[in-house]
Amino acid sequence: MADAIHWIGGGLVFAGTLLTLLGGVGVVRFPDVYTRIHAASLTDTGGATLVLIGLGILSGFTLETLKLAFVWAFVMLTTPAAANALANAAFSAGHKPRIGAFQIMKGESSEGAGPAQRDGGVAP
Amino acid sequence: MLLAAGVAGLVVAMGLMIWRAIAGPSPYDRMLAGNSFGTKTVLLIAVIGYLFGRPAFLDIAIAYALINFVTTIALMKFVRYRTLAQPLCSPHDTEAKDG
Amino acid sequence: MNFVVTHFNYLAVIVLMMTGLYVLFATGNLIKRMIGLALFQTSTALLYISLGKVAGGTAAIKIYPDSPEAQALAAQLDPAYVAQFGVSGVVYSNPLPHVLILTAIVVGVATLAVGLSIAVRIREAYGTIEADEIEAVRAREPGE
Amino acid sequence: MNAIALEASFALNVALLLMLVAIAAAIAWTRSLVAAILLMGVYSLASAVWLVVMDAADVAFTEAVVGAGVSTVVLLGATLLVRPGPVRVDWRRAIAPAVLVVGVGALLVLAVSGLASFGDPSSPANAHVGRSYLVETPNDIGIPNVVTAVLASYRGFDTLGETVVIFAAGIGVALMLGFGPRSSLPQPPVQPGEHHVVLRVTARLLIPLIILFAFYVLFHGDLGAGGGFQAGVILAVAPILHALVFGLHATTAAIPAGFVRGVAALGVLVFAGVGVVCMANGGGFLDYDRLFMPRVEAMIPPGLLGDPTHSHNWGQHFGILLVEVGVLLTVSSTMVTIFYGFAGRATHDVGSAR
Repeated sequence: MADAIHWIGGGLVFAGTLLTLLGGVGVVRFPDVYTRIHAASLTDTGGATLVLIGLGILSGFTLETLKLAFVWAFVMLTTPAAANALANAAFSAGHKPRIGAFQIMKGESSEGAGPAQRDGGVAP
Repeated sequence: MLLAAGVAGLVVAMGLMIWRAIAGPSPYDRMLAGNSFGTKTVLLIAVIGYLFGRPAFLDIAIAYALINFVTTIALMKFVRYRTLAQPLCSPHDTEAKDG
Repeated sequence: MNFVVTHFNYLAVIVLMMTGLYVLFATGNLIKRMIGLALFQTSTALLYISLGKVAGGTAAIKIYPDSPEAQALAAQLDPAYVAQFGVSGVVYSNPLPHVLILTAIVVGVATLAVGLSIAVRIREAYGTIEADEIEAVRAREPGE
Repeated sequence: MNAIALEASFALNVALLLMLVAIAAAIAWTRSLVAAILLMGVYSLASAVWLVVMDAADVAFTEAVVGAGVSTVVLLGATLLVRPGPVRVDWRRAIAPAVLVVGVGALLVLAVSGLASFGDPSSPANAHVGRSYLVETPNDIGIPNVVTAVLASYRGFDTLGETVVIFAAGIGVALMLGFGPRSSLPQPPVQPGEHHVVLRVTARLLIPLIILFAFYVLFHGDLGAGGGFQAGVILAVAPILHALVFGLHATTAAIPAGFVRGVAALGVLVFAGVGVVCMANGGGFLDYDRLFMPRVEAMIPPGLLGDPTHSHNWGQHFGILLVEVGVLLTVSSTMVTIFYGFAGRATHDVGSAR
């Protein structure tokens, strides 16, 4: 029984981290801001759910289970809200999503046509 | 053993986020990477607590989840609106401006 | 090679210190300089914490020796080691550096804020925060 | 299990330190201030994880909340006010600092070679003072968290000094930047139809939870990781989030700047007042064993805290709690004062010297 708990809990944790790792690859490889936000926020919430459920199975039912539930609730509340805010701000600042077949053209930066927002803290 | 593998996976994912935070290209990419790095930190703290036998460290993970959100909002306001003091619009505000 | 392994933490901290110091010296931008100073300060904190780590130790929050947590921790170590360096059956890391650094971090952010507010006032008085431009302005108006 | 946990600890230590070095190099290399500030926040988070691996749970708490939270916000506020261009890089000007830094590094390597190897339990740093704190705390203080015991009781006078430094820094920032929002704050560039209703709802949910969590950290501080400093910064994050989402004018209407300054002074007063009460009862300054009058102390039944041999530690328990409350009040209101100062100021281009 203890062995089964160990394998199931550990397996869930490992699956969660694998999902997070895949999301990380997506954040590095995807072509524009919106697809990267989508990769990061979805895998973060999904991976967090799997990892925290796995840890909850490993710990049994103690005070730590309640704390895990709190961590989960906060991650589920903040990560999507932050991703929404970022996408909202990026869109209203003029970043155009890439639509259509994905191809990398030479000399084109992948950030779309952001007219007002350049990096570097220049005055508006 | 599985937990150690999980920790390794999270550390690699954090490295990928750092790459994106350095590479950019737009500030929104950097913010996204910072926010996602924070979430992975939360998970890493939780797993480390179990791996090293002191699960009481979960308090720290809760604090990270909260602080990470506030930092992301502050950065977003800085980059997009160039102010920390003005409120974010509610739907009523912008409707009134349209009409 | 053995030295690099046993002193890896200290060497890494030295690299961090050098980076902070370099940022502090190489840029004229006052904000970037404050960032370099913060980096330098953090690396000092890392050195203290590295010194306080005890191999096989755990956080300095006491646990009862007969609790399952403590027994799981003690089972990982050589009983002779625990008997020699442990406190009632559990090996803890040194709490003293933690105390020093904990307060230093909070004081650090307060002093960082003071430095940044001075930078803001400099910007308002001289119109720039680049060190060489400030010097140029001062050279032009010596009576100021 | 045994070897894996130890080796995993060292491997994680090495990986995180390499990560920190990479982030620091990126901070030095980047020309964009936004990227440098964001990487500074990421650096804080990574170093906080490293601190957990190094068993410094309390420090990890503080570093995450301070480094990634407040110091990022303060840096952003200052950057807004000074409106700098991109950081200029002049390679000729970088040579002399590089030589100097390499020299300093070589000296430090020389100095470090005399240190005991990493993790050595019998090194001078670990064998004497630190160990005696661990041995004596159950008898002297009677609380599980040795860090809190050393911070608030053994080294209470030092902590009082730190609290006063934080208070003074807050007053200094307020005197230089002003105490609250000016009437003429710059208007943000908002597109028609743009709104953040998701953030407003989420923030409304989160702010009470942040405050609740801060008090949990405060009262849990003698049992687990936590304490006045951490709780104070977490408590300060709630008004900061409120100001970010609902505007600084709404926040100062709820928590006026004068009230915040008063609370900052009150915190120092509570801390020092506990010390004076101890003196009035015949002990030394901040000697919590004499916090209660002997008559009151005699009325406390033994064994109330579940540990029958240490019933006399009630003065220590209450003294530490009161002192931590003082630290919480000062730290949180100082952080809020600093935020009000930076966020509420508007820089106009008065610098006509150029």
